[in-house]
Amino acid sequence: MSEPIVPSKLYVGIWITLLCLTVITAGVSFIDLGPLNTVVALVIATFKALLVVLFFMHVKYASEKLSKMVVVAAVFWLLLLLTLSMADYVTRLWS
Amino acid sequence: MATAAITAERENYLNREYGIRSWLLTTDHKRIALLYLLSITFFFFIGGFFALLIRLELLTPAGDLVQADTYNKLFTMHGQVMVFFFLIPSIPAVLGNFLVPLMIGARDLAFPRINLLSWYLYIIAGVMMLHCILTGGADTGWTFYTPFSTAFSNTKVVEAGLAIFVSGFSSILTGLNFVVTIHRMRAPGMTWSRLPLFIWAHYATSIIQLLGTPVLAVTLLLVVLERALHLGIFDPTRGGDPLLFQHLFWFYSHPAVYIMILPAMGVVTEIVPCFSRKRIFGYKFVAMSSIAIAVFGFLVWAHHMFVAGISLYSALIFSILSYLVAVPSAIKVFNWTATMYKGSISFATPMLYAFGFIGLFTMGGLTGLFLAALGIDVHVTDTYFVIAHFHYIMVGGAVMGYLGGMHFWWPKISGRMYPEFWGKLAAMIVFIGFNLTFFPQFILGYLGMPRRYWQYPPEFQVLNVLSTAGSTILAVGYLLPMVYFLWSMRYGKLAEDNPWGASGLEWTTTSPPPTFNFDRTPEVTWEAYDYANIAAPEEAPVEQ
Amino acid sequence: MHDTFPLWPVRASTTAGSVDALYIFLVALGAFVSVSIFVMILIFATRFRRRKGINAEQIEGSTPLELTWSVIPLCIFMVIFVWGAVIYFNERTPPRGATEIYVVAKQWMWKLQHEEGPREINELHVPVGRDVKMIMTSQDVIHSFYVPAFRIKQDVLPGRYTTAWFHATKAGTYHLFCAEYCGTMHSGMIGQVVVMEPAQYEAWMGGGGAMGSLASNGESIFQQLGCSTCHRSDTQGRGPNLVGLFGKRVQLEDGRAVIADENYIRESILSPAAKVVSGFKPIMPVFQGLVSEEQLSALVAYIKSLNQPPSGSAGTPSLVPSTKPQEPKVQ
Amino acid sequence: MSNSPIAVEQHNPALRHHFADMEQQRQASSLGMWVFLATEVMFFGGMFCAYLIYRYWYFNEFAAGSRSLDIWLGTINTAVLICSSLTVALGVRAAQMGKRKLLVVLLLLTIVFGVAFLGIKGVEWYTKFQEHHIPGSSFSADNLIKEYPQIRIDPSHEQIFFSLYFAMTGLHALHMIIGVGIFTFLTYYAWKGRYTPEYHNPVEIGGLYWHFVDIIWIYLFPLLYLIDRKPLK
Repeated sequence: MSEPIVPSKLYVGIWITLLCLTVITAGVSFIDLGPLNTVVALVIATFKALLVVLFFMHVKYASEKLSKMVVVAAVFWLLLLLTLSMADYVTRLWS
Repeated sequence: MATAAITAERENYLNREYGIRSWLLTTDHKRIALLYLLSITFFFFIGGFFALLIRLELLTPAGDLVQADTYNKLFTMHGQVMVFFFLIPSIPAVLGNFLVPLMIGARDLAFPRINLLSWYLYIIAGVMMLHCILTGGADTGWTFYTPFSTAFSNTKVVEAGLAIFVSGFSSILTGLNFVVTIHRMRAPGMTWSRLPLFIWAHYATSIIQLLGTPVLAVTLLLVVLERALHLGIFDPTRGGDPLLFQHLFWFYSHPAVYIMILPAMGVVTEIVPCFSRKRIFGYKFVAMSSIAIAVFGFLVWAHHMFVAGISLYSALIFSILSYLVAVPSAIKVFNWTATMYKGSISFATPMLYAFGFIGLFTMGGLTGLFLAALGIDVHVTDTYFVIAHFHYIMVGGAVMGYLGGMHFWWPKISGRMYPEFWGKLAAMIVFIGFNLTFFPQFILGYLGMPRRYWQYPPEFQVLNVLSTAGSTILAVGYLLPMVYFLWSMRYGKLAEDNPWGASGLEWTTTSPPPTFNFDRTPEVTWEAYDYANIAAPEEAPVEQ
Repeated sequence: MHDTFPLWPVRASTTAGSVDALYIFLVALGAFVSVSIFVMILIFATRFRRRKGINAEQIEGSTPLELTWSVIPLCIFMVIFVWGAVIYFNERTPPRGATEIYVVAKQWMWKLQHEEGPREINELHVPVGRDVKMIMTSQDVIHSFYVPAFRIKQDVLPGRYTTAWFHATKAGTYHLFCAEYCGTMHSGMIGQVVVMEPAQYEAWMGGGGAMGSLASNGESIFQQLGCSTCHRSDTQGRGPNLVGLFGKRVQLEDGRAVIADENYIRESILSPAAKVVSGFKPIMPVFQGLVSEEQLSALVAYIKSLNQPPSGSAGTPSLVPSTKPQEPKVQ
Repeated sequence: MSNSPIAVEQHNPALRHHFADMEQQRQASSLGMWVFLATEVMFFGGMFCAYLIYRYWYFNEFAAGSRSLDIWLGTINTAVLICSSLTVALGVRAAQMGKRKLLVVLLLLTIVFGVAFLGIKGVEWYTKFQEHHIPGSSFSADNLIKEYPQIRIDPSHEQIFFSLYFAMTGLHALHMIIGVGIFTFLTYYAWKGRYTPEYHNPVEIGGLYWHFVDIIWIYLFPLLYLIDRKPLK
């Protein structure tokens, strides 16, 4: 079998990191950082998602690039939907 | 011929088992393709029937054949049935299902049971749609624009929406199966650069099905919820934005046009080299243009909304992006034409359809340039110009491609030849009928006749009469193949394994193929479209 | 009024000419390209038809050729894009000082209101040679204001204003269509635009009997609804002073700044809490559901009339660069 | 890959007829799940798009609505899901190593976490029901208007926030319920000993699905609960 067996210590490490990040993101939201609050929340969420995708979902260990490509494509298409529709909403009031 | 006689006695996917159960519980991609063939043909004729009623109503300027409400339901159901129950599944679910494993040398699709599930979802959706139609139907147009669909229409919007929601999952599962099959199930030696371009086209189509359809599904879900609970998401009186619906809807429904046309392009890309006895001109460019169309197709959706109230700046962005998608389409047309250069061209029915496809698709594509030009679009959008344009793409393009493909692979599917004379005749009738139906609509559109009009000012009548006349010819052209395909199943000449002398693994197995497609997994050592090394059939295989 | 079998629509506005020019160019281009391809296929199909003993010549492809037929079309497309964009830009930029018509669409009727007072249903009278701007909204579903002779079309949305404009060049009677499907009698939602010579137009306008202008109508609604108790023309009011407001940049309480256009005024009446002017409290009652679209039009016209002389228009989709950002003048 | 798959000698009973070998079958099912998850991203994507646009338009109402959600329960639920992801990852590992009992225990734990998540979610929804925050005819934003006088709230815009809140968490919960269903099957077959180091695709792809649902929540949590928690002035 080509799939690697990941040491359980690593899984537990990731798990602890994820829990810590959850507490951090909840805590930071009470501090007034201006518009940065949203940015921080999204950066932490993305970092957490990356940890899950890379380690729990084994994308880091996949022997070929295919699952990486699928992840990238999905994110790319989602951003396409979001940015191109927002392009309309953001510029509607421009004059 | 001796070989033909042997073929007929061999066990194949058709005669291996008999009985209803052997069909309804089959996981054989070829049998599922035939199940799809039957079901989409049924819906094609339902949608066509609505189209004829629409054309008959428009024979006179006054609304005299049917009531206004009935007319509105007719064009709604025509659109919904044709788009979601015929065009989207047509080539992928019938020809794609049948051919993808055969062409790449696999024994089946990667997930045969999911393939069957996909058909059942289609049937469930179809039954829901039929039930919706029989109990009154919806009158929102196939586009479900809010707030009309969510707050004003008092017809069966929820049912129609849910039917399409379910059919979407059928489409997603087909796409999923194709992507995985093409990645994982290729025979040894079948590298990406040796794949038939039909496969590349289906791969691109599947990308759209996978990434576009869920957005439509969730949008329809929101419409249904909004209608039931008055959430306000699309309702301006509650702070919602009806344009958000349009954005989400067209995010799928514009690429959906490429779900319809890309597979047809794939079919034409098989037919043209075969009947020119030549390798396709510019293989890599044709392959990459399919992928480019699938990707760029997602960047252009708001060109349906230039007068809808979107910001001027986003209109500019979507207009310029719309021109990008025209480039790969143009590349394809030029490559097909170039393939014929110095070929050895013969004129069997599939080739006639391919000629028809190239011609009509060229016109459909060029009129797309008109619509992408902002200043022109303002005048012609929501008029018959748009109707003519997309029928040139979807009927002139996708349906021509579908029929061409059906004739080309009919020997492989059924093991019989269709009658060539009738085939040619039908192709001519379809071509003439189509142009007579839809060309006048370009003129009507520029004159300013809006779409979805039950009655219209009298000065538009002459062109409408022409169009209606054409539609009756077109109807004959579509009925003919159904009749002679059925006839040929019993009386047609037995087909050889490779009656056209075509390249492609599907022609190396018997006609019809055995249940597991190949006696032994083929090993591919040659390039695609290896016509230098395949002899043309001695005589035209059907004229005896 | 119409030919029995026209093949080309009447050209009756300044826009029509430029749209037609691009259209003719595209028809010529399209005809040239499709005829070239058809002829090529025809030539290949006859010259290279299958003959005994002659085999096809295998050609792999040609990258230079592929690039040629990608790049040249792309360049042509860019020309079309720019050309179309210029027309569109013009169509969506109403000129300053245009006569304004307030349009309210409903299933299945057009209600049109002139600034001077006259109201019309399914019929719009305008003079030749004047810029006319429509400020449009819908009472129910989406409609679309379409006059083929002018080559203009704009969707009319519930809940906000959209604008369109034209400059008629030729007297006559032209179709006004609803172009966005809007329910049962969508095809019955048609009317006509009557373009008249200026003298006749003045006569028509004068013949309507004594009728208050839209703005004066709006003023009385302004009084009736009690708006004037807070929006006073001095600094003592609990609401902002509206004199000279229209078209100006307004500083909002939350730090944003917006241009006070028709949509801003509309929103501020219907849902005042959405954008509160800096320095004021969100105390204004919500008028959503309390004023009709016609009353709203009148109010908007009235508030705009408080700018003397008119400082030009800055409708939402309009592109007129706002006059340098100015704080609302509070005397 | 074998050239003549009809004559597969060392035939694993779990190998389906149309695959050449177990490796091909495993890779196909795993790719199938990945592709399906890409589809799911776009399925949620439509709602994320609606969310983004209305958050841009009606930030106040979104902020007020977000404040009204229980951040404690939200955080706990996030932690519960992260724990379930750990048990899934360890479960796949147990399957890889052929530890049947461990696998069953971990799958059961996952189900327990999943059900706990749904339970907590249910409590939150019930609170919302009591507060009349369920969109529809009984919707009312009065308590929010009273509670946050500093924030200007338009009730119909507030309803849009809660519509999206329920649509997104509802769709997520539906995925969780499906996930619990899938894991019940997996547990049953794991108990029966069907999964071996050679054949455990179902555990693997079921796990992929579970992790994906977890990731959706990882985004939903800040997007819904943490919009604006800054101290009000």
